[in-house]
Amino acid sequence: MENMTLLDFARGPGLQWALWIFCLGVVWRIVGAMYLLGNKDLSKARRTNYIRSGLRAILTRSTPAEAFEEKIRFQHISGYAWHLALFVSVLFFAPHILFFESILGFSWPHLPNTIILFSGAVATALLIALLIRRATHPVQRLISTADDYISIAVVLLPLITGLAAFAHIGLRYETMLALHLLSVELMLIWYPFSKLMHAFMTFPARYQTGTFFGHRGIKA
Amino acid sequence: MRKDQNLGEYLRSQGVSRRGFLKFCSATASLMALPPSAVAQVAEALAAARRPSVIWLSFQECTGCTESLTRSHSPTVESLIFDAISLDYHHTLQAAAGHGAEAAREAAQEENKGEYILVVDGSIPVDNPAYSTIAGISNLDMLKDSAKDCFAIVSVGTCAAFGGLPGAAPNPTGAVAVSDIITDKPIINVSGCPPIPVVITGVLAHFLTFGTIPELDALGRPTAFFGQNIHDRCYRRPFYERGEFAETFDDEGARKGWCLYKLGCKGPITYNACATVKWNQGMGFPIQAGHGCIACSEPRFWDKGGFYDALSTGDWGTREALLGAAGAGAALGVASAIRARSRKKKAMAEEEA
Amino acid sequence: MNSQTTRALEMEAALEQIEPTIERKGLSDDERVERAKQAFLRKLDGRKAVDLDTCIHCGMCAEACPFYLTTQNEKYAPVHKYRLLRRLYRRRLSPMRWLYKPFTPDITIDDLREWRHYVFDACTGCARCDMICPMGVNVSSLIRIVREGIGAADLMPPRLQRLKNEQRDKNSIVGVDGEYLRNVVATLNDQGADIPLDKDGADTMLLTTVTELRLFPTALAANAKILNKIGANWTMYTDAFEAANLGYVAGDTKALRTATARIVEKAREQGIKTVVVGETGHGYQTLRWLGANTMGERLPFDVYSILEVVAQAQADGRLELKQQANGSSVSYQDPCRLSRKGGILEQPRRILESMGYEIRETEVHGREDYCCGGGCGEYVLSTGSKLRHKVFDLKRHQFEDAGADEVVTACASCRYNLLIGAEKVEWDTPITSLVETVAAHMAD
Amino acid sequence: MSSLDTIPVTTEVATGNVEPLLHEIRHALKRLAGGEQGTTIDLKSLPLAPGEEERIEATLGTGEVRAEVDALGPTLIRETSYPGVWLITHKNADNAVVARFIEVTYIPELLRSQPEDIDAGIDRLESELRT
Repeated sequence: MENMTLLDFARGPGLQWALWIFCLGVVWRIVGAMYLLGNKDLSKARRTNYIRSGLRAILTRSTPAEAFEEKIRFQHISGYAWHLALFVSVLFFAPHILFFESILGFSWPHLPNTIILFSGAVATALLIALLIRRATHPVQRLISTADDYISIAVVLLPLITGLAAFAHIGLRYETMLALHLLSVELMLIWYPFSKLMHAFMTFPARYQTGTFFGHRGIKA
Repeated sequence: MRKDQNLGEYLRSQGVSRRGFLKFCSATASLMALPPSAVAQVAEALAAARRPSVIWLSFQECTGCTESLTRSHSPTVESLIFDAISLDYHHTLQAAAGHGAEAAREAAQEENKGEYILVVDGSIPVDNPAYSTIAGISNLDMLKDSAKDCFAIVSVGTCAAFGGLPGAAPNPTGAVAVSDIITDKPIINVSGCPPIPVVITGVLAHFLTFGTIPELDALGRPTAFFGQNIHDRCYRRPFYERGEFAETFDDEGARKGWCLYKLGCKGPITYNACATVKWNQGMGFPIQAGHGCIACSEPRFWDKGGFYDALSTGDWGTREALLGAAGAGAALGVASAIRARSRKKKAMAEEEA
Repeated sequence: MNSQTTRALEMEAALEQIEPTIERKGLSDDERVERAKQAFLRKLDGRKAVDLDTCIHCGMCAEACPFYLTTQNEKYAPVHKYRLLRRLYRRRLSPMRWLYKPFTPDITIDDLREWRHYVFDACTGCARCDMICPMGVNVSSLIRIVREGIGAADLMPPRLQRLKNEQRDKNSIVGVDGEYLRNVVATLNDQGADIPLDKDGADTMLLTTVTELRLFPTALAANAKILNKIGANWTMYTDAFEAANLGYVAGDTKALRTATARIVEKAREQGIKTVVVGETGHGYQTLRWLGANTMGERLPFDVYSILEVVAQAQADGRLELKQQANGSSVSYQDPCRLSRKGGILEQPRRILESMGYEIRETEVHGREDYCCGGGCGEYVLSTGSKLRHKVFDLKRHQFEDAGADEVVTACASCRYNLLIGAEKVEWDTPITSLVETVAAHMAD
Repeated sequence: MSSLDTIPVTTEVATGNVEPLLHEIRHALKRLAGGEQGTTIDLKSLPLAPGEEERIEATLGTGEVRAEVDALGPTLIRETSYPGVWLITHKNADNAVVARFIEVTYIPELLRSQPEDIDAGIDRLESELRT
């Protein structure tokens, strides 16, 4: 289309392509990994209530066992705070809800913008703190890959452009809005190929670990 | 007003006192969104101003722009602006008709060569110029002819400025904006559907006062009026900040005058002066009346999704397309896994061997 | 110094005698790398794929690993230990391999040699990392595959290589063979034990370990006493008595299979219905949990640890224990492959309580217990000895804080490792065996 | 307006512009008192919510001087309860407001007789006397 502005692109073709790639990639990755199928465990089970064991692990891994709590307190709390702040900003900002509603067909109540602004700022600060930790903590520095850093950057961008658009900092509003949308689209495209997939993989991983140990009679 | 008179002399001859002139200057400065400190400057310039010739061409338009202007404020200070210009051709307003009218236009063009201001409302069909003609002259030809010797062009309304409704998809007439045809003259876009009348007169007042082109934004609009977006100057902005939104047009929020973002208000991306200059003699503007802004002063606003779709929504395509993508993903996943498993089986076989 | 410690030091000396051979010649570097990759491919499945795709590199697993905790060496982080496997997955199996491959370095022979240190010297497969992972990744199973890959490349530590070859080829470990068993049993029977050897018509067979036979024959006698007391129709076979599986330890899946097959075939041939495994962690694991998978079919018998046998007999009323302990206190050392990876957590504690002991749990215990530091072959590796002693120190502090009169365990490897560790720092809290304690408390 | 009043739309909104405006007036008064020039504020240039202009007026109150200039329609000039602060409302011949200003000054310029008008007045008076 002629005369298409950045915002038009971000709201139209950009969004569509990003969503297509996102859907395609996420399903591809999940199916491609799971369809490798498991080597069946032939040993005699001590406990056969697999579903219970699996669901249990999904729940219990949400908090560390007491024995570990002290050693990983910072990551535990900051990890929770980061995700919570992120979800509050993403899921309870009125314009975002309208966006989701246009796709999902239903909506939910929103929170006042001051809370959104606060949580957005907190999320940004925490992610930067976690980035610093990743770059400086010996273990995390060693095990980090380009994926880890790029993923942080790709998630930081929507946060920063979103906050800037909200606070009317930087470029004109429609440009910031376009950049915000484009950064979200970048994240959607990056998503299936990166560690961001953990959002889809965590519960299955916990579940299978729960069943693995449940088979042996251990509550994992 | 005689052609050899300047405006100061003309007003005095009409019995307007210096007080009245100063009042006129204050109102004109306010009209042009100039700071009150500029009144003295305006007064000096206006007193010496010469009466410019204005030729007004109407192409593919609905006459809404002219209506906006003429119905706005019955005799007001702005009307003086019109008294102060020589509107030599305006086929809706002029008394002359037929050949006489066209002759008047040609005469004015000849007489004021290089000095007259060309005002255009409406878009120009280029697919087939015969879609819109005046006196047998196609809009395209008339525009080219009249633009040739003008000082500057004022594109009044979104049609003339950006193509507007005739240019909306699927654009059956191939309508284009003035700026798509004329590229060698200064063009001032006074967009809006219709534009705020005061903004039209404000731009003319600027010519009258300073004889220059006002400062323009990237879309050719005077920054004095189009410099800030509706959202930033909207009196309902505090509701937005607090996250208080009307959900429907008749709910409690709507009654309390809450923000109309959720009802599709395009204020945040719309640059115009409605929120401050307002309409109907300052009585209000659409948002004040309870309806969201539809971005009528922005290019292609007709084609940017529904007026009632919130700004944050996008055109995400169809459910089928997304399901299709997911299906393709599943197929790729299965194919990928089958290939991977054959590698694994090969490794297994090698161990046995 | 008591006789057990003396014998433990002798065994340590005997292990030191094993020629620290250099890597076996014959395989080219490329062949080794290819073999390792093939081994990785064989073990990677959907579960492992989900695990590898889920890991977010948070590094929390390091905080569970006794080797990292005692050294603060970031290279001992469990997530780092399976890095080679991740690389192979991303290059060869991942659904996104077409994208990852150009950005993922291939595995080299130097990598395999470097990772050998991480997965053999600095990992006992204790699976503590499995318990901390917030994403639910089964970390230890991934590290295990790296060990098998290095094993397949024949790059395991030379001493383990020799030992597993000895077991595979000669059915003996450090010279402990059927003949050795016969001699030990003869001595024990002379002392009043009643251990039937190669008896026909038994339905239960008992497995012991090289460690038990060389260091703790009293534990074997205790096993016999328990089985006789509950009236089991049992025996031991001189050609299939070894529960230890050096193929498992060395990461050689073929040797693992050979050793497992010996037991399975013998049991099938003799019509055995129940296999009882004495005090050993990895011996129990290789048969109970890995046995069927190694053989590719369900086992024709049930596998129990002697702890399960005792607990079950107590519950059935076939075995009564005297409450003689009079409130003296013990700390129980959870062998990782019995407790965390074996599911035997409550039984030992119930048994100890039934004898009147006061259990003083260490700060972390049960499912989260620290490894003794010597599991999975660690204790035979001189290359890992420094690390092993550091981990022992961690354990010792745990025991000291708990302040019990003695430490009880149910794995000969734990026991050996704790004894050696205690000797080096002259720590004098008694380290005893659970079955021996049970035997001592049996009503006549 | 009775029919319009029945439409149940109310806004309890404040743009937050009233307070700063009053501060601006205060600063302008101080400058004036300190010997500096006067200040004029165009009320149209501020986004104000319905009712806010009235609130500003009410806050400023009514002072001692009221004047009406009849030139191109009426112009109402009123000193507020704060001396030196003037409210000027320009209307056109139809009585519609065309501009509103707050002027901080000793006396609004529009109230002074203008030299040009005085000249014209002299001319007129002289021609009157001549006849």
